[in-house]
Amino acid sequence: MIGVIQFPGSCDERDALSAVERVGEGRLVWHEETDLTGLDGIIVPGGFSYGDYLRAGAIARFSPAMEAVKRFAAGGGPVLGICNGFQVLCEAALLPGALLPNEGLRFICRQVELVAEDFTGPFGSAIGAGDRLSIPVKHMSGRYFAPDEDLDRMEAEGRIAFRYAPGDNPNGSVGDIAGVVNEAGNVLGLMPHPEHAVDPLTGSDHGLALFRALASASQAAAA
Amino acid sequence: MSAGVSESPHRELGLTDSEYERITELLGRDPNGVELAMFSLLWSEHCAYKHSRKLLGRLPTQGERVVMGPGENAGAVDIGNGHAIAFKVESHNHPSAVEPFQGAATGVGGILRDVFAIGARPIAVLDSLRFGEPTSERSRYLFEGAVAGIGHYGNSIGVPTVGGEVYFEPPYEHNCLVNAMCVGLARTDAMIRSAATGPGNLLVIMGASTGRDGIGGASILASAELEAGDDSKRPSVQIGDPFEESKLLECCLELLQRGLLVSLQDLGAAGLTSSAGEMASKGGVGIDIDVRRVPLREEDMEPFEVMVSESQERMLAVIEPSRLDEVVATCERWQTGSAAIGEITDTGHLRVLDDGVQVGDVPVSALVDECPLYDLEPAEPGGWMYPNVETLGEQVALSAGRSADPADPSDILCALLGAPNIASKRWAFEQYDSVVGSRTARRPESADAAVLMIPESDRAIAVAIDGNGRRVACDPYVGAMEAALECAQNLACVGAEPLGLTNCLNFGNPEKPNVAWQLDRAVLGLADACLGLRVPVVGGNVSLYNETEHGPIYPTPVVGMVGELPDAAAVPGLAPNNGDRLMLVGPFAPSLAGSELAKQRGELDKGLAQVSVNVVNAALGLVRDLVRAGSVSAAHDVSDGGLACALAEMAIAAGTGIDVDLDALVELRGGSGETNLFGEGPGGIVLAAAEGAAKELLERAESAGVEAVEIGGVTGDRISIAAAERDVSVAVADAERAWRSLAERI
Amino acid sequence: MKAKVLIRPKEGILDPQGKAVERALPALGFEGVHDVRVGRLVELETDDPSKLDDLCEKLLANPLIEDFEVELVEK
Amino acid sequence: MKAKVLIRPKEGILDPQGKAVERALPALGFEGVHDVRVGRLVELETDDPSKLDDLCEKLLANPLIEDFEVELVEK
Ligand SMILES: Nc1ncnc2c1ncn2[C@@H]1O[C@H](COP(=O)(O)OP(=O)(O)O)[C@@H](O)[C@H]1O
Ligand SMILES: [Mg+2]
Repeated sequence: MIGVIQFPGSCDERDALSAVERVGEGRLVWHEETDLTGLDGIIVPGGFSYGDYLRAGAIARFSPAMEAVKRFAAGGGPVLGICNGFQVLCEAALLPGALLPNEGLRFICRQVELVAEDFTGPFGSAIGAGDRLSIPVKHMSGRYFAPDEDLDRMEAEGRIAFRYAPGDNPNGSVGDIAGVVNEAGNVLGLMPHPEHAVDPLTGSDHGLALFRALASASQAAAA
Repeated sequence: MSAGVSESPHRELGLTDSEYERITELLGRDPNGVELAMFSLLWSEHCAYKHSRKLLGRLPTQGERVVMGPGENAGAVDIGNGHAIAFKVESHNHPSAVEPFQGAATGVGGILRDVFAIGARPIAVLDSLRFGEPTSERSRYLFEGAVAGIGHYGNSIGVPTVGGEVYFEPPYEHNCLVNAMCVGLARTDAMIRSAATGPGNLLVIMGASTGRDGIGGASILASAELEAGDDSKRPSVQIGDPFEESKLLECCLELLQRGLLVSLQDLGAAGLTSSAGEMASKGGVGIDIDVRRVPLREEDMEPFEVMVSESQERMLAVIEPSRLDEVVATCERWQTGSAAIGEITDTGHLRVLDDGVQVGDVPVSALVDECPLYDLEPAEPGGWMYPNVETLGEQVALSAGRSADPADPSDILCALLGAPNIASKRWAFEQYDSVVGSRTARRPESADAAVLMIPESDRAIAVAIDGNGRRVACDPYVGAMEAALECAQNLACVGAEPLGLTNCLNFGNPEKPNVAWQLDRAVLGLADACLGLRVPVVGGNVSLYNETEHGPIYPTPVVGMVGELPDAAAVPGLAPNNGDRLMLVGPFAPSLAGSELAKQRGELDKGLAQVSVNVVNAALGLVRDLVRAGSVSAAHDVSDGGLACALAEMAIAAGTGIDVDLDALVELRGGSGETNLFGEGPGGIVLAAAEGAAKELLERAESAGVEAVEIGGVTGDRISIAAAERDVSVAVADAERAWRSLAERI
Repeated sequence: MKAKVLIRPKEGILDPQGKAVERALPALGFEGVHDVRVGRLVELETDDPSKLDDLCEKLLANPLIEDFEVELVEK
Repeated sequence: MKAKVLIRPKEGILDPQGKAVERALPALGFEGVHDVRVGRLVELETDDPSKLDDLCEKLLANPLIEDFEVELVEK
């Protein structure tokens, strides 16, 4: 069973849930819930939690559910943060770096080409290095930043999960980085929206790979 | 303004002396300050439709699919399986002219509330924008701000903005238009109306607290022209808070779904006064409101301020007293405010109390229903009322490059493709989240209408919004008709059958005979189009006095249409396949009158060719059937820039060339080669189909008695169109460069 | 010369950010914080401080909804 | 007690807002303005100023990308 956190101001939680339900079972997790027992995987979804006021993800990361997610992640449970969820995970220090306002200073909604890196952890082993995924981005603050020394270490440790294909970087992210994982590799955050790429009719179904990865990672973690 | 100070406060508040007398008659006494403020707002053009109500009666509103018609916060049509689509378009022109970002943002917030006020979850937004030419710095500023504001609100609240339109014309330079349309999905049995019922029931305000936003706004917004520099008449800017609204939206939908509400109404123009007044009027009851119980954002607000405040993100509900605790608990769970501020009575009066002490008491009927309605005094203008400016030379140089020649059809094509009205609007729509909700099967620029999947009733809907003010200015009757036809054409191209129509009538000062004539003729044209298309009008909005010392805007009826189709998977896009044949279907009779080319040549004039809605409608029926049968690979209607631009747009979408010969058409229809290339008018759809399917298609047209001509095929990498010695030949890449050039001009 | 421009939402104008932060604080264990207003800070170098007010009105602040205050920082 | 919190992008981090301001300057006839940086201003009332640094590090600023400075305003 996969839980999708719902904050005030979340937008994509229902879409994430229906994406999950294409590959397994899921339910919404209210931001005040602190007991995640029975859940084998967590999605921190996209949207504008708390209006993205002050700084994207700055307020949401203090919600009771996020405390529980920290414990869940520390126990090795797989966590997928999408867009605002990625921002929340960075603010919560579950992932390195930060997401700054787009270089163009405008919101961008666009289908982009992602290239999967060879990265560690349950997600990495489920997604082939070099795979190209067509997935939409839609964000105001998606410019990934991390200090050089951190970047070098992440590169060395195989913790860059996805890059925008050459020429497809929509926001000025350093190193075209679109997604990263934590040391253990069980926490993945990315700006593009795989839940909006699960049906060719709405653009592409390349995003399903991530939900399959989450599902299998969840089974592994549960077992 | 503190009510009642000056000599004749009613004049400052926009009421005429005779209207004021009427009020004293109705009350049998002089109104006090609170009452006067309330009357001045509800008797404003914006709330009372003083100059438009009589005309609106002409619009057909009946139809077997209509679930809710005009009179409710939004209209709704049945889409089967116990579900309905709610939709409405509304203007936020003046606030956007003052502060484009916040004006446009709060415009979206307002139309979203109208839709969830009837119990529908918003699933899409469309926007219709009008500015002066982008060569004007002010226009660029307004355009940028409005687009960013629409995106800010829609994106933050998680409703996709799936379509829209933008026109740049000099008459909008001093009076931009920002119209927003919202589409919602509801379970028919869970929908709710705004009529307040049940004396003893409680009136509950939900959402944001009340501040001094837009005090006196509504009447000043709609009953006075925005004079340059006249700050006193400017509304105070209101800040949109999409986060507050997203909580309010979820909270209201949960309250409804749990059956805790008797009735629901958004707070819009004229705030509590208008919402409570209309709820009481519709329910034939009275309401007592105690302003001391209204949660305030600012200290010591006067009673009249609380009653007319237009603070955003607020809703008003009637509930049974026994439900109060549950309602409050639900609001707290969503971190949204709530307070019982009054109750329903059987007095038929709207009474305002300040901590129990009565400070105002007016009969609801007087406030809501007794506002005098005015007859227009239409007079047809002698000629073209608007400026004519030659810009073709400039456009050609900009788009086609050095060697350009304003007489050469190839260079004209590039100039038209690069014209702000025709060029790709990607710069704007990429700032909108068009995918949230997982329903968007056709995004902006992938088809003529946006297509949304509705698995709940196992079909899809198509939505479009249109209204070319320039053509309406040439002939308000035909132009308004064309606005509805353009929507219907866009729907037909994705195989959708129209279910209902909403509209926003953006016009100048109706007290001026020429503007009155435009309004009168446009409403008639719109009504006749609806009758011919058999599409009921389920709602809309009117925005008058869009006029400054520089004159009125183009008369701009903006039409929004919703249609249904069985299967989104069958919908063709704009891109034909290499080797396809191209057919022109429908009674398209190109004319340069009112066209983009005529505009750029500074040759605009009164008059458009007449249109037979029935003949167009028959053609659209055929197109719809062909598209649904899956026999066409691409469909695109002929609109701005004529057939040449329509073909170029298809070539650009496909990234392949086309080879077209219009000589047969010129023979058939007459007119110059240039007219056939760039002439505009309704009733033309370009269909692409593979060889075999093309033959079949032409036969079906034949037997259906619909005009259809094969005009060429898809091949190579150039746009080649022969048209009686006026031949076009442009590399697709060059055409695309011109068509994508808008971003560089902002 | 270095200048600090403090830009804040005008009195009486809704400040959604301030409101959201203030509402969130108690849950984060910060009691007794109120009247939170969120604005913008612009820092810049200028040769001609006399032009700063004009610059603020025209570009940095939106006079319809924001007040601004210029602080010159001597070096 | 009233407090002003000035939050600015860390040195070396690209500040596109500042750049945008600099680009817009010449057109408006403002010469000789440079090194523009755009940050945030948070003003609040607090009963316990000793907690402010903690509040800034935890919530108001993100130390990875932002520096902050607290100014107490006596009454
Ligand atoms: N041009 C129009 N065509 C059809 N109905 C209209 C038009 N203008 C206004 N209406 C109807 O009149 C009613 C009042 O409109 P409006 O004041 O915009 O409502 P609200 O205050 O809820 O925004 C609504 O039901 C609206 O649908
Ligand atoms: Mg309403």
